[in-house]
Amino acid sequence: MNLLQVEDIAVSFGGVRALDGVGFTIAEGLIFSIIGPNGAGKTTLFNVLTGLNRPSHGRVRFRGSEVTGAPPHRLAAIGISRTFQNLQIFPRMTALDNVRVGRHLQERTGALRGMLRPPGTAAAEELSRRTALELLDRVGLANVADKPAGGLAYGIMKRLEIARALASGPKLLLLDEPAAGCNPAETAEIDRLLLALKRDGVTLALVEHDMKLVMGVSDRVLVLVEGKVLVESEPQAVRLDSRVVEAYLGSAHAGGGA
Amino acid sequence: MLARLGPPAAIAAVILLAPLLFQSGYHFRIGALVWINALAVIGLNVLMGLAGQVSLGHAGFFGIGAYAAAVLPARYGLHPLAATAAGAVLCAAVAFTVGRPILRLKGHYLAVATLGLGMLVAMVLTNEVWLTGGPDGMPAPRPDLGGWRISGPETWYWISGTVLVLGVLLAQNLRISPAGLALGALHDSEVAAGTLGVDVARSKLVAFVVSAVYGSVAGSMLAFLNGHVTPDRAGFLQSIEFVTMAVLGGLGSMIGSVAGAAVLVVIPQVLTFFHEYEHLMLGVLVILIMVLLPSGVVPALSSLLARRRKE
Amino acid sequence: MKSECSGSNRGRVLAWVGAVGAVFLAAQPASAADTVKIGASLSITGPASFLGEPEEKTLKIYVDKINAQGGVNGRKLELVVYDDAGDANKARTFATRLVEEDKVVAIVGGSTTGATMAMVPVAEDAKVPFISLAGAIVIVDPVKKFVFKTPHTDRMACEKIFADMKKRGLTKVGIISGTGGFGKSMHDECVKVASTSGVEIVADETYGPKDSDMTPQLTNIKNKAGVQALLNADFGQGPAIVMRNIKQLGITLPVYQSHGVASKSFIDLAGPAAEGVRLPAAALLVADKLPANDPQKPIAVGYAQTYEKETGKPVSTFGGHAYDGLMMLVEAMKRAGSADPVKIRDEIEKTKGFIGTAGMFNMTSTDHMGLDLGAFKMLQIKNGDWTLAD
Amino acid sequence: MAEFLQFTSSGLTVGAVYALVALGFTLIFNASGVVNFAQGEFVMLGGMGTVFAAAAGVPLPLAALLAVALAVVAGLLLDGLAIRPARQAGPIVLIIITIGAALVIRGLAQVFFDKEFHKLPGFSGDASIHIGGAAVLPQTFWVLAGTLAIFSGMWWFMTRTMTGKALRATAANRLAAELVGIDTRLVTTLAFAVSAGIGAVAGILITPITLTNYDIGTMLALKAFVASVLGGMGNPIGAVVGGLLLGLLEAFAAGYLSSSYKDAAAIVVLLLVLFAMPSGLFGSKSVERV
Repeated sequence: MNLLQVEDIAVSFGGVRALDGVGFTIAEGLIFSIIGPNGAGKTTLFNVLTGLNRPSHGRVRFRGSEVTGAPPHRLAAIGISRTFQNLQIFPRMTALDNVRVGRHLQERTGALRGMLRPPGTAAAEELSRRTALELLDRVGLANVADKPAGGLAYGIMKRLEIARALASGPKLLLLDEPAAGCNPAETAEIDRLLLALKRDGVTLALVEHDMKLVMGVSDRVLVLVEGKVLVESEPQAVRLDSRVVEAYLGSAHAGGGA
Repeated sequence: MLARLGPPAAIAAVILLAPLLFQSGYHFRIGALVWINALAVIGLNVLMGLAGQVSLGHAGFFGIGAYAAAVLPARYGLHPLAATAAGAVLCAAVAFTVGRPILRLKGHYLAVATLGLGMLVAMVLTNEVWLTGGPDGMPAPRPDLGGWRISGPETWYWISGTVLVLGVLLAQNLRISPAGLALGALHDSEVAAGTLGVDVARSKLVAFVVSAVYGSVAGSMLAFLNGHVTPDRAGFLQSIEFVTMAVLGGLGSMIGSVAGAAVLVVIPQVLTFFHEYEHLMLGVLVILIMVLLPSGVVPALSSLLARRRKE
Repeated sequence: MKSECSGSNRGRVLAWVGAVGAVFLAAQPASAADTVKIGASLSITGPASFLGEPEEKTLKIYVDKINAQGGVNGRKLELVVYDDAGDANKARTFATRLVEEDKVVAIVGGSTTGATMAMVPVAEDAKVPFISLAGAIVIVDPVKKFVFKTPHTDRMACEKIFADMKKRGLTKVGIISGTGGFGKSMHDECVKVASTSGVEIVADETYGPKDSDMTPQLTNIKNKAGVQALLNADFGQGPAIVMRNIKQLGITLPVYQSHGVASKSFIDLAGPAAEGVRLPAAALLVADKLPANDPQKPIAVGYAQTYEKETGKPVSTFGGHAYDGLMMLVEAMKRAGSADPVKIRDEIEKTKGFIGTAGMFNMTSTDHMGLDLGAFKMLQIKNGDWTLAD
Repeated sequence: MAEFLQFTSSGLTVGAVYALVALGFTLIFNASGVVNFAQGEFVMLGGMGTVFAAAAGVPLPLAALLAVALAVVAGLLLDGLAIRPARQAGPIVLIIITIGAALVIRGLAQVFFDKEFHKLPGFSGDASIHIGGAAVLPQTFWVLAGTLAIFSGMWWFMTRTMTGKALRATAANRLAAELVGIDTRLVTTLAFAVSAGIGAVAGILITPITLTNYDIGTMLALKAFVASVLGGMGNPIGAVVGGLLLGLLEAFAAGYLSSSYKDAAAIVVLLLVLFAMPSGLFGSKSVERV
């Protein structure tokens, strides 16, 4: 079943066409990667899918229902969550609390209820803490649970953001350059994590520059150049496609083939 | 558990112990003024410290609360305590309706919008003489509870102290609740909070309404303590004093709000020894505290003590 | 038990902050043993500072003078003064401090009506006589047992102004008033008094206390058909700017001001624009021009000379109110022969024929001001100085 | 018609006062991100300093220079003693520091000057000029000319001189500016000094209209802050347009609506503008990079 249908999406910032006629579908349970040179519009596309940018044209359908232009929190409620290219963790909170915010949709978040703490509040809190700790453990960060997130190492913050996004129980998780700035060991760790998530039935969409990672885990790859879809197919086919090499490395190398 | 109940317990302890040092009704009045200001500042702290939304119009709600406590009993025969509740409901309604458009603004623009809101309230209280008695203010009733006439600084010291401890407890509960976590999240990154399912606009509005109710109840108590209300309690100088108290004490720290209120209520009483140099000394003190303890009196001292204990 | 949680940390911090508070409580005002304390909460700074400052200077000068002559009933007076900056809440706190902490036997003076009304409950509860230096009639109407006032009420000023206008055939008046306490109260009283004294208010404009240009409002009044005279009810820098705007707009209507500007600094500020302005005020400002047989002359001249010698600043009626309040209090204390506040209050209420800078005071149990309309003189500004209007 | 012209002239007079003070805000905000609530005190120092120097027998032009120098010294002290030591503090803490500084300057002024109101003679007399039925004080033109001169001077300084560009670079990104060798501390100090000077000049120009007293700074700083936010924080054009607009709003509200709610009308319009344009009329729309 197609989890996400994107039809003819266009976004322009003051005359500049960031995205133009972008269309594709993401099937449930697969890892869908989006690659392309810098400035191709990858992050803008993620912003459209998560409600941060309103498309000037086109439609987005998620599990069959129309969601174009819906605000981020409503998209999160129906199961779309993401991480960010430049980290957006909550630095003043502990790692555990960061993940607990991820559970916002599963918890009773009335302010009055929070202030009056009716019976059962402590139990709910304990459940929330335990679940969050499990998620931290899943990304190997149980040991930093009580440390302020702002003080953690960059690689650890990256994984914390993934754990936090997972906490909202997404059906589709959009990861914006999860391996950026990571050393090979950390990238391998993320590689294992992505495959584990896939096994758990979470559909993933990836924006990534690390070709080794992309070709390794992806079921489908879409190449975005200057806001337009160049090609979308199996990883192997994309790798051999001359247009892709040309787009990345310039025409001089295209003739020689990979 | 202790992190949640620590502040209310600590403040309750000070409220109980301080009177041992008091020698006259004047000291009780100063104590009551500190607790009343602290309650308003705790509300502002929920909005500024927790949710990160600046407000230079907090005294507007303080003024509405004070005048509700004075006008409703006088004109409509409402019991003073019912008038206090009505004032809080009125402030919540005003905050709810005005909050939605205002809270779309950020930083200095939000500051000026809230400043304007506070000044509008002060203007209405000054000009609607038929209702509020005009710039010279009007008397406020002395509430009675089943025959017991509540008046006198000592009585109001204990009442305002009790309400403050309750206010701190509720604020602490909010802070560690899912709703409080959501507020802390949107303070750090509205974008990220949104993608995790937090309705950012609604959460900010909730924080604004909560801060308005705290301001209103504090205003009503001041009206009963003084027996008289004047429009300058809603003016921008009072708003700026609340913000100064919140920042001096330490944004985000409940005990900080109480400490900030204590500094700006007690110190000027001490500075009267300097007569005409009074304002100069207060200004120097504000600068010194902010330069030496930029995170605020309480957070800075806490980390200082914590660091010394580690060595 | 070494606990990492921040709870006990905060407890220790609270104790530290509490200690600072304790230092404040311990530092009591040092005072000589056998002096009689008189308290004052005045607006020495803030928007009403030109009221509070001359009041404070007058009280200090004359308390020292009285002590130099042996004090009252053989005991020296001690003056305890606080600056409430015109803030009603601060005035209320200082009133409580004067009564409960400094244990004063009497209080002289809230400078503004707002501050005074906030102090009234304290004086009434503590049964300490309180002589206010503010203008509004609400201070003594309804009469409060322990509360008196020395300045003329704004109602009397309106009556005096409208009487003078009627005499000159000016019956259609445009009023422009400040939205501060004094301006609004005087405006309301004048509207009430106008209906009974045959004068019609044809225009009613207001401006903010700190505004710097009132030409729009004055233009509206100028264009009002049939307006014959202009009344400006306010104190502070507002009236000076109104006068300059009137000259700027070339308005030639006769202008009346309130007793709120009865000081030389108004003439200096308004400059040539003030020429010909009339306003009701105490005879103090024309002390030297009073006829020799006027009983008020020696008092007014005496105070004017002392004040100007000691401060180097021109005399104002605001300082005069403080002089009247202090002297009436001292006379009452002498008559009471004791420092008991209630006895002093009774004597103040019995004040008869007391000559002050504002006129002759005759207090009664129903009139806690004791001035009649005669105490007001109608003054006119001629070439930069006060003169008695004909 | 004469009425309209009179209201417009009153609006422009008051508006020019707000614009002139708002320009002072803009410079410090641009260089250090600090909203300087002591800006009104620099204006006060300009007016009161000139009055007291003149009273001591110094000829008026020299008295004005002394007053400007006094304000510049105050600006340098504010930067050196308060803003620089609290360098790493957040913007809200810096605002509180400027509020403390305003208290200090006012506290000193009330002791070393006095608490009376004072005036300065109009630079070209106080006789009003009649234009199409509206009577205008000559001083208004001095204030408008002053605003124009300072605005163009600031615009030239910010766009045509290296120091000006260094100032804008410091405002945009302090770290990056330091990396390219800009002495950001010097730039900030310069901004405080120049801003204080502008404030003093404003004080001297407006005193013949608004009179002056030790306490006049507070309300002026407030109205100028509203004006500069209305026009778009940190933008000199915004400060001038915002100031003039606020002045005109107040004058027309006083003239045509009810004068007791003239300030309320100005605030309602301010709120409407901000709701429609969340970063002011000319404010830079900041797009959040995610």
